[in-house]
Amino acid sequence: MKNYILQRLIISVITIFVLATVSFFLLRSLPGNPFQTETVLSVETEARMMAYYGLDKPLFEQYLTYLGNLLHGDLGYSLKYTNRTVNNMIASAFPISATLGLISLGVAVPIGLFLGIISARKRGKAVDYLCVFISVIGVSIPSFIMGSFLQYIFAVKLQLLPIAQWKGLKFMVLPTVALSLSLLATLTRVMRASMLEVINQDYIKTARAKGVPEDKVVLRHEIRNAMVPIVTMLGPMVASVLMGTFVIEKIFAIPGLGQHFVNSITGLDYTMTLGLTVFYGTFLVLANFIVDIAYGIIDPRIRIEK
Amino acid sequence: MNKTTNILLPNAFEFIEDQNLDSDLITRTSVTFWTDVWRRLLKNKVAMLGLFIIVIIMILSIFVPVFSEYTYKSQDLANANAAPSALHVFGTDNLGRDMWVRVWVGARVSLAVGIFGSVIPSLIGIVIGGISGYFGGKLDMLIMRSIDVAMCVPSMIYIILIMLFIGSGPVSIIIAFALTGWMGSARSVRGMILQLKEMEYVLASKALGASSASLIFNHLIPNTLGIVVVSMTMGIPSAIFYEAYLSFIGLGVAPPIPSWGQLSNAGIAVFRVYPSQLMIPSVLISLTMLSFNLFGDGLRDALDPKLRS
Amino acid sequence: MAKRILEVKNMHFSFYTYAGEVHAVNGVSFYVDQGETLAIVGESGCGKSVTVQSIMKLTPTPPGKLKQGKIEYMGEDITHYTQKEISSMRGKEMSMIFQDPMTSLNPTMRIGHQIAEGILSHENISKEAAKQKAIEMLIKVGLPNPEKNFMSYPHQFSGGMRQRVMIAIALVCNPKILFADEPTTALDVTVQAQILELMNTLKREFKASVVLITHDLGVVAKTAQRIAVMYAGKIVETGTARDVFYDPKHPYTWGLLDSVPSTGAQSSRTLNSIEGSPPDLFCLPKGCSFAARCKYCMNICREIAPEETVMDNGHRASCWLLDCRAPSVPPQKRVSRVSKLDIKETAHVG
Amino acid sequence: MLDENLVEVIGLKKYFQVGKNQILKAVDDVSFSIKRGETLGMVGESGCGKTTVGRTILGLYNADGGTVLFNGIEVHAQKGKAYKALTKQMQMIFQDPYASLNPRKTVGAIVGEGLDIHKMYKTKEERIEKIYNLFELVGLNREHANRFPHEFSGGQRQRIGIARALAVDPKFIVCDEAISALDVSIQAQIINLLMRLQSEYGFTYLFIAHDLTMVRHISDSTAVMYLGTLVEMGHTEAIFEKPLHPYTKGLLAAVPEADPDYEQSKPSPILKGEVPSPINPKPGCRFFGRCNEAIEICSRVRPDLIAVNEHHSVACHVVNQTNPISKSEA
Amino acid sequence: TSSSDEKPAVTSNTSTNTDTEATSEGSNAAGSLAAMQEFTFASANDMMTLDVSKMNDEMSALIMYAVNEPLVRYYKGEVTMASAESYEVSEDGTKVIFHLRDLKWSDGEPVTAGDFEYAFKRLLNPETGSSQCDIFDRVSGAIAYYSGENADAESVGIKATDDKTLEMTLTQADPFFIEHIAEGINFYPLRKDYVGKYAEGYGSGAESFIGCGPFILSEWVQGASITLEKNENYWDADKIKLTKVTELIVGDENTRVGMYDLGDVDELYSISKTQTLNYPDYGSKSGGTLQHLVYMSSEGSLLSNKNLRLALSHSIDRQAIVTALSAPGTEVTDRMIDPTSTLNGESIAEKYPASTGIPANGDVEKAKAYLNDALAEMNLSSVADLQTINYVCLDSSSHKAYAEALQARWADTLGVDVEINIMPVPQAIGALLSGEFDIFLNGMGTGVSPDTLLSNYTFDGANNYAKWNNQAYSDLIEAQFIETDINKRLETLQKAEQLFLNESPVTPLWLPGTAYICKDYVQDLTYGRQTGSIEFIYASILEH
Ligand SMILES: Nc1ncnc2c1ncn2[C@@H]1O[C@H](COP(=O)(O)OP(=O)(O)OP(=O)(O)O)[C@@H](O)[C@H]1O
Ligand SMILES: Nc1ncnc2c1ncn2[C@@H]1O[C@H](COP(=O)(O)OP(=O)(O)OP(=O)(O)O)[C@@H](O)[C@H]1O
Ligand SMILES: [Mg+2]
Ligand SMILES: [Mg+2]
Repeated sequence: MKNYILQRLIISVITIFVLATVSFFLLRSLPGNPFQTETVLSVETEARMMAYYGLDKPLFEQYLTYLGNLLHGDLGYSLKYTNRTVNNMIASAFPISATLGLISLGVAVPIGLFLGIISARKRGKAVDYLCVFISVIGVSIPSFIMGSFLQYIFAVKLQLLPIAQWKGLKFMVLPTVALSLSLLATLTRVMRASMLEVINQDYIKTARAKGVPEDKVVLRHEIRNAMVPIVTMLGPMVASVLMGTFVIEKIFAIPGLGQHFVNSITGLDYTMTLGLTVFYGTFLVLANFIVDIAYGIIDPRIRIEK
Repeated sequence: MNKTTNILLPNAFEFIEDQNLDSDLITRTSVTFWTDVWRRLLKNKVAMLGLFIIVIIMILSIFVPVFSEYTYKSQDLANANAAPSALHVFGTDNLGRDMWVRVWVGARVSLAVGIFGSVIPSLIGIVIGGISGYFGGKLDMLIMRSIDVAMCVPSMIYIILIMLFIGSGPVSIIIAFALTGWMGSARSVRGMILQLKEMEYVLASKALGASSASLIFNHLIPNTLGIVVVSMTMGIPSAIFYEAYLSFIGLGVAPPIPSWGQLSNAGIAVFRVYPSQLMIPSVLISLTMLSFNLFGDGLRDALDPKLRS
Repeated sequence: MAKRILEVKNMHFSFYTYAGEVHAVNGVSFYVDQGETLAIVGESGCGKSVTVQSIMKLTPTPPGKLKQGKIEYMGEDITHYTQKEISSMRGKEMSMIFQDPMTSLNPTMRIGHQIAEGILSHENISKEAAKQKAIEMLIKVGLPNPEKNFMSYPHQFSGGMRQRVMIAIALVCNPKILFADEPTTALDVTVQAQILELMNTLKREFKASVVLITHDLGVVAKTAQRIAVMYAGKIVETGTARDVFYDPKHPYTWGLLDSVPSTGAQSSRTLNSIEGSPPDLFCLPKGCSFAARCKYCMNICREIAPEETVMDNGHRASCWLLDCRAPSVPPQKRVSRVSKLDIKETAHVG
Repeated sequence: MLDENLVEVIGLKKYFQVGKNQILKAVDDVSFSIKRGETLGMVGESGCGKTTVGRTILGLYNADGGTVLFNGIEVHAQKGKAYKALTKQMQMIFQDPYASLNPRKTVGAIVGEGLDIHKMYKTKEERIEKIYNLFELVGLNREHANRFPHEFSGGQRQRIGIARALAVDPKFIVCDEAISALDVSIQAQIINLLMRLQSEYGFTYLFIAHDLTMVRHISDSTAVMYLGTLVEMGHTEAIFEKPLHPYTKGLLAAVPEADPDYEQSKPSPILKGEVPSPINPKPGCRFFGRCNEAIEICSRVRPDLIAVNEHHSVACHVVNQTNPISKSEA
Repeated sequence: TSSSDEKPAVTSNTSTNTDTEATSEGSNAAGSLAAMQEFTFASANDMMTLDVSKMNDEMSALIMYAVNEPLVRYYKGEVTMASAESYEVSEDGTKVIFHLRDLKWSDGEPVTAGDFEYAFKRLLNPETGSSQCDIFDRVSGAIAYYSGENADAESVGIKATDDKTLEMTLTQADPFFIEHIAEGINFYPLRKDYVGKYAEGYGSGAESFIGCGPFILSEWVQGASITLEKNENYWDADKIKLTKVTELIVGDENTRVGMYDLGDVDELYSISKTQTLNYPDYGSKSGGTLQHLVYMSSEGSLLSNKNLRLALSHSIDRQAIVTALSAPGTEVTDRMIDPTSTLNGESIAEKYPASTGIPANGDVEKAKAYLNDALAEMNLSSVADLQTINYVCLDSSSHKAYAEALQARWADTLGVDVEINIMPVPQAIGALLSGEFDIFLNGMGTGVSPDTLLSNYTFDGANNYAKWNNQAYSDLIEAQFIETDINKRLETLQKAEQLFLNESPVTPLWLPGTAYICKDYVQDLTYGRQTGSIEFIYASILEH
């Protein structure tokens, strides 16, 4: 196990290195440059700016510089947010996104799994259809509509909750609901499907035959065996939710990381994009690593060969 | 001892000499798998309702644009943002185009995009995930790490590159979906395959000389379909909205062709003033999704031999 | 007379599939007294497993449905018990060894925990004590290295080892009645002997009853007091072990007993068997279900299902041959066993 | 000589890695051969590695040592097409009729798979006809072909597994407890079937079973396994009439007879002692812990399989000591 | 039609509200001031930086306007004295001397002319990497310095002759120079010690910034909010009523409007046309930017045919599009200079008229005639043979709506087939710069000098987006640039403009407007000419 973890860590580092490289060259192969904005700069100014940021050097040289900095954990200066380092921006925005993400996951995962379980166990009954309905609403009404709608009802009309901003517990309610609804929807459906695969297995019968109460049958036998698809999903889901959600952050005026993911790439803020990609990549690789380990814990039959 | 025996033939208690040992005569008629699936589906009222709604939507999307007096692009700027009325059943948009026609033209786009946009990446994912999970070892590690990388590289980059090399249009949209959407299903299929490949029936087929491809595609993947189908149906709305995003940055269907995603996007900006412009596409998307899910569930149940009830 | 633990009266159980109704059990009646072993033998697919599973309400409903019949446990009808009520009885009052050890163990749970879980569900003891008990049980069923195996997962075990785990799970709470669905099929005879001994001990110590489903007539002979022979969802013959072995009345029983290879030297290269295959449970023939394969089939057999004929000593069989009007058939008495002296002589192990 | 033996297993080893530094020696240095058209019965403790032997012979598991020759071809050296060609000749009937059938395939498709893989038909009709014939051959109705495995009882499933193996017209079949889930009359049917096929087509079997009477009935020779090793091997009659190894003796004594009077009167001969673990086995005879004839050397040295006479060999120090012929041969 | 009478409010408001007027129409000047002088407003984007040398976005400019004191500032459309108490211009117009008043940084240090000199030279220093260098193009030696030809900062014509006097030397007289400084967003002083202390990180957070304006930046939660507090050290502190100003960064318009409804914010700037329907008392303004269609006119390209360009230009119904789509305040225009720019109080636009001659509703007949001419010149028998025209469009919903409206109009009136290619900003601008388009809707600041836009289109000019090369035009532009007499200069420019409009490499469309809503208890809130500038420094809150 120790060897395996060590080996995986090395592979993870290589993966991130590959990611950084691939992203760097792909990103730089895009037409346009960060200084081509709606307020069009003169051609001379643009050239001067490119030179100032070293973007006129041979690409490979830039790549080496970038890698060198990356090794020191230095993601460089943003090309758009003048004088701000990418490290600094991530450091200030990430905790917010992560908080929102974790709370939403904390809400969505238990509820989603619960609904999925109920739905599978009451297959074809009214409860099942209700769960289907909830999850369909959850996926087919995207968060930008759901968010605005929630705001309109609960903040503007009923005035129960604050409409936006990130200033305390009360402010977290609506964005959490909006975000978790979409997470919950998929979780519910996948859990339902996965549970349906499990509840007819013979070993469930065995558990019942032992006299294990129904709730424990569900808890100890069914859920665990239905977890593989869920865990697979959760890895990337956790990683991406922690990185923030552009739409939710925009609607609820939350200064998270999500906006940067979108804005930096549409604006070709090279350093910011690469920094975020590498940061996200680290999380994702880690999350998938944990998933792979979790597979083995959930289902000992699964062997991840070396 | 038994009354009924009295009414029997006199030779009731004679042995039947040429006893035919074949009991085939008394067995039921055989039903093929697909007839059986179809019968089960037909009995599932909820699934049929779903199918019915999908069919209605498809019919409307085919015929409304053909028989309407407006086209999806004819503008009447003076009559922009009209409320639903007899003249314009769903009202008009900000350029005075008839929403009723646009909604149904949009349905064509969105249904196609939704279905292809979730099916094609899933198929790719299934194949890759299947291979990865089945062969395991180094190949698996390589594929999984590549997926990690592919998941992290911002999809905008692919999209702009596609735009650059292929230009916008349906092919590009499909490629964009394919490039950006396969990783999730690859991962989940791979996860399930890791579990399934330890099954003895896999060994049994191996013993028959089945090739790896046949094992993956005939034995392992069908056993993952329950979940894959669910995530495919769940992928439809995201595909619909992803199309809207793509068209916003230039890769989607070329303006002025509408799509439900684009209509919702436009609708949300004005929903406080013209709620119908948001409600109509949203309700349609939700309704379609609900139908797809109900139908998908029914289909899944009908296909699952264990749930033959 | 011994106390009647379980009585099943005229049980009908069907699976409703889209292809039609599968009449898995068609009017089965039997009883089990305290401390006795009832063996159910019969064609595979004749509904033995469904019968015992539906007693414990373990058959999936839907698609399954108990259409008719009474199940009396200690004189009380448990047909209408809720899942919850039944659940508290399972494992403690009645427990089950499943036929298939490969799929009947939870692949994601440690062996030991699967055993201890049963104890913890019924007895108010600490986890540690439950573990101890589980380990004891593992030793009892003859698994080596119990401490280590406690922490193993099912996939690490061979078929026989898993079967022993299944047995351990079933026996750990000393149930009053044990349904053993082919418990030793996957085991070699020495272990089989151990297990049967274990079941015997349970019977003796706790006055438990056993319903044993098996294909191995040797095992039946060794352990059963009474035997029920099933065919196509019905019990066609039932009686004491001696009656059924030495004086079988039903042609199907004859066929079964005939099929056992003689244990002596390899005499003939072909074994006797019952030709043909059992009827489709979707649409049972209107007469006797065995008629189509019966060597002694009469015209009436094809038309009317035979009623049960009760003979002395509680020996019952359903066959028109027992009707007074039927032509007599030479008695199919099982020839008593050939001498086994040489084996007896060498059997000085243990 | 080589021609006579269809299957030759030489020093076969199969180890499983369980946990760190723990090696489970499921099959440890096993050698035997099966003659063309004959049946080798294999019996032994459950968990002793019978299934593993069978699977390793077919190349379903990689061997950790030793070779398997099929018809002179080294099985484990074959890859791709060559291996596929081998699979048409060697088949297996799986022990577990539940797990070995894909729950999502109709049993018709399961049986037909071999036909498809080896392209054994010209028309669709021919394929269907072949499948139906197979169903009838194993005593199932042709209408069953459209059903799914879970709709069958254990015995019915086992017959499907048999039909699947027979579908490709193999020369050699490993019957891994092929009949244990069946009722006696069908067991008889199947045994008759197997034996008929053997006499008609010259099939060769490795017949793994717990049912000693059936083994005795069907096998030409018999091998007794214990914890990954062969402890006794020889002509079936020799083994059954004159068992030498204490474990074989115990086995034979434990066979229950279909005779209640006899069975319920005879004392149950139960092998005492603990079954040792195949994980990191101790040196010495593997039966040591349970053997009541054991002598000092048994705990230290693992006995070799030594021929007692030309039809019979045994791995037991006690027997070998009392048998000077074998000693001198060794 | 029935629905047209539903929205009279839109049209009336668009025409009545004009720029730089106080919003609170119903506000009674009689109302007394509230105890709490706190003002909150929301905007869509955060500011990018507080480094005055590098700042180039309007959100930063908006805050900088309040937390720092430029030499002169615009207020209510007038140039007012700020840091400078007065200024004088030399006889020949090439020297501008600013006399600073006594003012202090918020920490009490005096502001000196050296702080300005340092700020301006830092901006020009190539080491700084500012994109704003060209604002000093008229200052002697600036171009040579920032482009690296001359590394000597002393050669730049910016000099603090003493603590209170800042002298700037121009290459030639420029009557718009003071306005240029007032409108510019980078003419602020800079504290050398702060820049030294925070180096590269200067201005990236509230703590690393110091100003001398009416307010102090007390908190900047990046991406969320900016809080300002009154600067008691401000030289004109008495006039500042507000004690606290908060800007909330709220990306979504529905949210902003909701916050306004709930009273979370007092003012919303730049709301969409649709949202204004719910707020009949909205205000609007226009100016500062001109949106125009750029036709790719280089030799060999499809639109190098002048008649085709004219056909397209004439067919457009600008008024209908503006009415249907544009934000209130948008005004159609037919020329390239800002109608509001003045010289000595006189409107330049009125004094030097020029026009495309196209009515606001378009002229379809003429368009068709031009099209026929074009087809004849191109040897095409019908319009169907014309290649599809490639319209490159920015990825914003308003640009997309315009594109679709234009596309439909051209198809309906001329039968011309236009394909819209939407692209993200950098790629679209890349296409614009490289000429990979036929039509591009561009919006550019009109600047204070009337030649700002026109001077781009000179022969081989790097920013000649249309790649339209006309020697006569280039000569005219060159001539007006070096002309020292302002009237002659403007006459020459007028000639150039008319030539330009006749040739139509570009079609001027409209000056986009901006709508705003403000609670009526906010008093004296004004809006600058440039988009995005809210002049709240003298605002106050009435009792409410
Ligand atoms: N879930 C189900 N759906 C439909 N039919 C079923 C189902 N389960 C069992 N059956 C059918 O019911 C009949 C009785 O099955 P059961 O498992 O009781 O047989 P059995 O007597 O235990 O056979 P064996 O000895 O082979 O295990 C079989 O014919 C089987 O096909
Ligand atoms: N995949 C595996 N991983 C680890 N150990 C295994 C694996 N397969 C089998 N074993 C172990 O190998 C040994 C031999 O197993 P095998 O299945 O060959 O026994 P068997 O003789 O067929 O027993 P049975 O008669 O019970 O089927 C057992 O101890 C088992 O636990
Ligand atoms: Mg059974
Ligand atoms: Mg085995």
